Amino acid sequence: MADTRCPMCGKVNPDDREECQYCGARLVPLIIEAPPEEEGERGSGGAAAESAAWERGSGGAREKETGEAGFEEGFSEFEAEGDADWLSELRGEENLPQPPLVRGEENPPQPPLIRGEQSAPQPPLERGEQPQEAGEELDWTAGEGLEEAETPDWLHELQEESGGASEDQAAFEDEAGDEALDWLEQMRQRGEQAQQEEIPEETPDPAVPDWLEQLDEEEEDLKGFGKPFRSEEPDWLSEAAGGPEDLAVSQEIPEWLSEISGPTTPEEAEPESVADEQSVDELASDEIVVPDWLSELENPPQPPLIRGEQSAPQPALEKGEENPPQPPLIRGEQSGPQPPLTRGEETRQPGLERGEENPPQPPLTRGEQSAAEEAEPEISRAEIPSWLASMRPVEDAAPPIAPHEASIPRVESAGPLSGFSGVLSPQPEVGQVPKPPTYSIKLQVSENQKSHADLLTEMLAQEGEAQAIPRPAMISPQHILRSAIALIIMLAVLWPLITGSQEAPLPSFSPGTAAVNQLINGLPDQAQVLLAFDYEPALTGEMEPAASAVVDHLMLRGAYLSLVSTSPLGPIVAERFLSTTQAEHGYASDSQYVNLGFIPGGPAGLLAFAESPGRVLPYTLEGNPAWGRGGQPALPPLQGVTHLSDFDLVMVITDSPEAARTWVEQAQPFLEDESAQTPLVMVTSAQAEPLVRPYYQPTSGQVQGLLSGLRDGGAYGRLTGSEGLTRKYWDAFGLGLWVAAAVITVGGLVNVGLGVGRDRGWGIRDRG
Amino acid sequence: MKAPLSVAVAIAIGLVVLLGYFMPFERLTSLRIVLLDWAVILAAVALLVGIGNLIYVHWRKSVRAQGESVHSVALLVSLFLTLGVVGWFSPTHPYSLWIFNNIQVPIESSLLAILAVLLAYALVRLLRRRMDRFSLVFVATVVIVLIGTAPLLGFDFPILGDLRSWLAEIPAVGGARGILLGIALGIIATGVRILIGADRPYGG
Amino acid sequence: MTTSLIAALVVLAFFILIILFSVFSQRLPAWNFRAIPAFDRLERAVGLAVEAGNRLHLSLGSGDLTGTQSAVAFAGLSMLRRVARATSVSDKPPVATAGEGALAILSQDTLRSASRESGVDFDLMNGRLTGATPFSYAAGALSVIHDEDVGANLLVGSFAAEVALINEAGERAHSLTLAGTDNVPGQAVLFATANETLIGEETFAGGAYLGAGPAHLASLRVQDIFRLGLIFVIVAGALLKLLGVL
Amino acid sequence: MNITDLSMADLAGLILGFFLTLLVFSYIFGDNPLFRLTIHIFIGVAAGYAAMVTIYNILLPRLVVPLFGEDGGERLLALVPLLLGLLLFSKLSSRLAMLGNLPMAFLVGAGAAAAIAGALLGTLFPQTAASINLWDLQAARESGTGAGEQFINGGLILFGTLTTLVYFHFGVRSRPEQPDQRAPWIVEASKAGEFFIAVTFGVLFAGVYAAALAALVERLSFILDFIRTMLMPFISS
Repeated sequence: MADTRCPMCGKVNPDDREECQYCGARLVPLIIEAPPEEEGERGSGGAAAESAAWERGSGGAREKETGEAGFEEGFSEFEAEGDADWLSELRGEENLPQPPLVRGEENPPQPPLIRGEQSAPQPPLERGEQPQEAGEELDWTAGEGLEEAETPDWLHELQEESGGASEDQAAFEDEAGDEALDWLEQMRQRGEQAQQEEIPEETPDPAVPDWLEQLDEEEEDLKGFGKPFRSEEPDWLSEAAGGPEDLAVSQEIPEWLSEISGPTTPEEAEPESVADEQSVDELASDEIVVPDWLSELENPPQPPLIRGEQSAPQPALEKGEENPPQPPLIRGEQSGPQPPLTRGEETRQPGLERGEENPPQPPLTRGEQSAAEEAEPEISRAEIPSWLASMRPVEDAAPPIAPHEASIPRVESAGPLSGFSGVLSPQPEVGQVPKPPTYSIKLQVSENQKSHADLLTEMLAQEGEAQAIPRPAMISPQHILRSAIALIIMLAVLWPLITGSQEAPLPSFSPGTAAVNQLINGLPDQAQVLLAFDYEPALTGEMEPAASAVVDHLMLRGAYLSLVSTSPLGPIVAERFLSTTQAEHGYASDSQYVNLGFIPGGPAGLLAFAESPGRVLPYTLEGNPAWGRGGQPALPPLQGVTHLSDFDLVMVITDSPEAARTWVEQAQPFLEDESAQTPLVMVTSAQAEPLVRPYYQPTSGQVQGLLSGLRDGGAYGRLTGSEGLTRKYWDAFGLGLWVAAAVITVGGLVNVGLGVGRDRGWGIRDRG
Repeated sequence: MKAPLSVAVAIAIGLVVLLGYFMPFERLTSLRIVLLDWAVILAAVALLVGIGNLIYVHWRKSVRAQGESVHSVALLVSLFLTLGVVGWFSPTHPYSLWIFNNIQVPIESSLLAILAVLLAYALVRLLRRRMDRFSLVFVATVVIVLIGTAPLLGFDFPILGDLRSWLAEIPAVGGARGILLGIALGIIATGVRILIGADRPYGG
Repeated sequence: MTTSLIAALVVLAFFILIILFSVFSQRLPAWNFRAIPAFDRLERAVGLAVEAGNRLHLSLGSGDLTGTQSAVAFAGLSMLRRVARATSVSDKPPVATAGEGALAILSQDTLRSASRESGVDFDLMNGRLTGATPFSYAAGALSVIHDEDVGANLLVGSFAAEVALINEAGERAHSLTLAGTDNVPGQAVLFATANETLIGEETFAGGAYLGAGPAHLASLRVQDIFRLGLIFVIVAGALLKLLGVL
Repeated sequence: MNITDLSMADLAGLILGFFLTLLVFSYIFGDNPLFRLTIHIFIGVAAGYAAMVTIYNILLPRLVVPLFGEDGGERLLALVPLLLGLLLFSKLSSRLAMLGNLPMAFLVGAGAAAAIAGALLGTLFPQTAASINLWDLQAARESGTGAGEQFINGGLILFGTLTTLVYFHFGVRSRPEQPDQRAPWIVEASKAGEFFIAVTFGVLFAGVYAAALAALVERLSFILDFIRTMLMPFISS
């Protein structure tokens, strides 16, 4: 880094300066190397994985597979004890006050460095990111984490980024190496242990939205993920505002981070727009930024607090590069309280040790001098202890004890050791501890803890209750679009209905229609016809007009009808059909038609019915023995019928290709008899046609006649002169279809126009 | 392996039924028919149990004093009314049919009817959500088939009709067949997994 | 006769191969499978649901358990099992809906054993029959999505057009929808309305892609083998037919 | 249709149907409590009806009648499903649920077998045979379709079927140090397959849409008729 930009006045200073030569603001926060160091740990661990993941992301197809594999074993890992553990730990921790704090402070820095810089121009990116983090959260998804990278534009962004990242990282790890001090060693080890615990803790995003919403234009883009965040974020902020600096921190980080990262990584070409946006942000939150930034300079632990949490390496190392070489030791010392932050529950012991050795440290250099002085008055105000303590409620009392033990060595007054100083006392220390100093941590801590506890309970409570559908949805563009489409289509349908127009010519009959007509004409008088009603009540709108002409024709020919179905409501649909569309025929139940109910058991059931109809459906729907029993003759429609092939015609009226296929496959074989072959004809909904038609192909010939949808219903009506319902609906139907097609075409084109290069939530993807 | 008994039962029944399909022994076939008969009865009972669960769920919702409790109450009332009427008279009795014709059919076909709007809306958004050749071919086909299905008032376009039926009878049949064959393979594999006890959805 | 004989042989081959592949899965050279975007989404959705504390909704359709549609429901159940285990630490267990009695019971059993493994209590409310007919089931699932803070919907089962209602609800509730079905018109509707669609056979691969164990991977391999065999048979047969031999 | 010649029940039915239809349509413009109320009523009615049809259609004839029938053998046979069915009801309680595992296992086993058989005999074989028969030019000639036409169309369908099948192929070549990738021929074929799948979906979707639109037409004309019926007296007077 050649030079440093002043975070106050934004002017550029030579990087060896500690204060801005223009405004005198301190350029070099008294940073403790620990966090970056500890970052370094992760840089070699988690972060490395991440950058690797980015390269994968940019690798297109490649990482898909690797990710696949990673996922495969990852998933099994996930089942393994250890991982189940951390998850349950993660859960367990949520009972303590930490998580909200940890999460909250963690995240603001984390997004900006990846997103604040790149993704500012196009929202898709951060949306893309979120799942990824959630993904990392469960480590079986870690492999797949960055699949998001598929959107091309964000891809090459990432390539740049990961390029920059890796080299920064390298640079940084050297530095980290220099200051490998013994206590750091310990920390490093802990760091390594802590890895697994950290990953889950970093990912939670309650705070993502407050920067996210800055960037986001339309919140509906957030899709499902947006919801939880939006709902959690505000109250987390407000709650956390217990200490005003909490709020400040979480807001001001994105600013100074991007501040520094902007210039410090010149190799990556920053779009102008981004720069502007950032500067705007600055201006916007200036009055916040300045004080916080200062206070951050004044009290050492805070920056670590921020940086300590960062999950990705860049900011840390950019910071690292900025820092003038200062004796790491003292900084390390002061940073003592900091590392626990990232350390989850391990906080305890390290915290204590450091707590003891920390204060007595004699200030060595001017730098720390000032730091020490400033820190004294600072602490009381900036509540560092508060967050520190809130991180580890257990040892609230510890810090007070330690200093007194160290600074006021006891002199033994009696006994053989009289006169000796620094002798361990027989009684518990606690008894002698003088009342803690005025800036009693305890008090603040308990308050802060309380606030966080409340926050947590509130958040948990909130998760319990279902979330209302976001109001904006009511006036969202989608809503308008949907309503517009609805109105257009409905008007198109209503118009012909109102005017009663009958201009549209009914379709001319197709071969299938003609075949059915011939078959019915060829039926003997009082033919016995098996009629299968296999459609949902919903489809009455289509199936009744489609089938009414045919069934009408059958009834005109005086055929006996036996009604069956393979769906539970089929029999009722059948009854309705006869009583509404064919009312004029006034067919009488059991004498002219018999409703045998439905054939349960899917294909197997139908097969059984085909094998022996009387055994499977012995009774009518009303419970009368249909096939005769004990001398009593079978009902007329079924007289002389023992096999399926005894029917003169089998007609299946269905909306489902499944049902149609089942009839063809299971029943059709039983229709062929040495004596004669009973024809099977189908009346299908338009949606089933493509799947049924193959059976009507000359090469198949399993179905002897086929009518599909309103269209063929109309054609048949035209043949038999009973146009009825179809004629009534035909114009509206036709106009509706055309208008719908127009709406789809136009709307689609417009959307493409608007949507080019914009990821609408669920992403552009190529299935190739 | 948990619940060895149920696993054994599942596998045994499955294998017997399967053999009953493929082995030409009269005994096996009739055994298969009996077993499937029982399965059908059990499925019917399961439906009743499921409706018991429906009642339970909505009972709990309705006692919970919340906004949707009203809905759950309405559901329970209509459910018991229907059970009463259809149960007392037969399913095809005019009273039962009145319920069917004036409550169920209107609601159900209206639900299908609003799809005419919602599906058009979905297609309009599809191209923005997923802009790839797959979607383009898809939407193009939809449009062609739609306008090829029916005439626009007075104007009929036979070419469109022919194009539609060509699409429906040639490429669509090819694709559908491929999909169906693939699905068949998937079904067989899934069934086999259950019959070797690898998948045990029955609380095993 | 010959048909049933061939059928028996095919089934036998399926059994043997799947057993072999799942038993010797370790020794066999690793097989990788093509990426299916929907499953990547699903993994993230699961992670996110655990994270954000909203529910996963898995819907099993209204397929008849005694028919062919049972298989796709079974596929859905094995995915439900994986998802339930993955989210067992979440504050909100997944909710499963079905349109068929037996499926509702099976979904309860699956959730029950998943929660037994992770030592959580199972609530009957989490496995529901939302309706006894396809459309009423869809209507019930729709209100589940609207009312229960669902973050992601996984629809694996037998659906027809009615599934569009469920997807519309998911869209309006800003929740992700991943869906697959064995019903081909249903797939067409899903493709247009769901965020991610599993096409045809992909639906049955869910277990394998979610790491439900060697048997699932094995069955994918076997499917691939049989697919190639099928292609060969069709081509050969068609040619023979053309030559008038068959 | 004239309001005067409507029975009270019909009139009530018409009015009910009219309002229920409107309430369902209201969902287009946004989810609302009345719509919810409507679908809950619908769920209740549908469930009630399904339950009753099941009882009348399956349980009575197949379970109850044999149990009280004179045939001893049937009675014995009917006892098994009765027992299993009763066990099934334990699923309604969280504690006793275990008892129900047996009948569920039975159901799953039978279902799996039925699915396998159905897929093999119902789809795999017939569809394969149909694909093979596509080039049955003999039958084509007999049925009047020209052999050439049959050859081309059949070839197209065949091509679509095969490429679609290939599209679903899961395996990918995995070599050390190299990204896994599908074999080139698979990639090419699945591109074609993709096209056929897209067309198939398009046609089917259009079919579904046509069905939905037909329902819309029917509903709207119902509404119109209703309004006309209601207004008729005022118009005539």
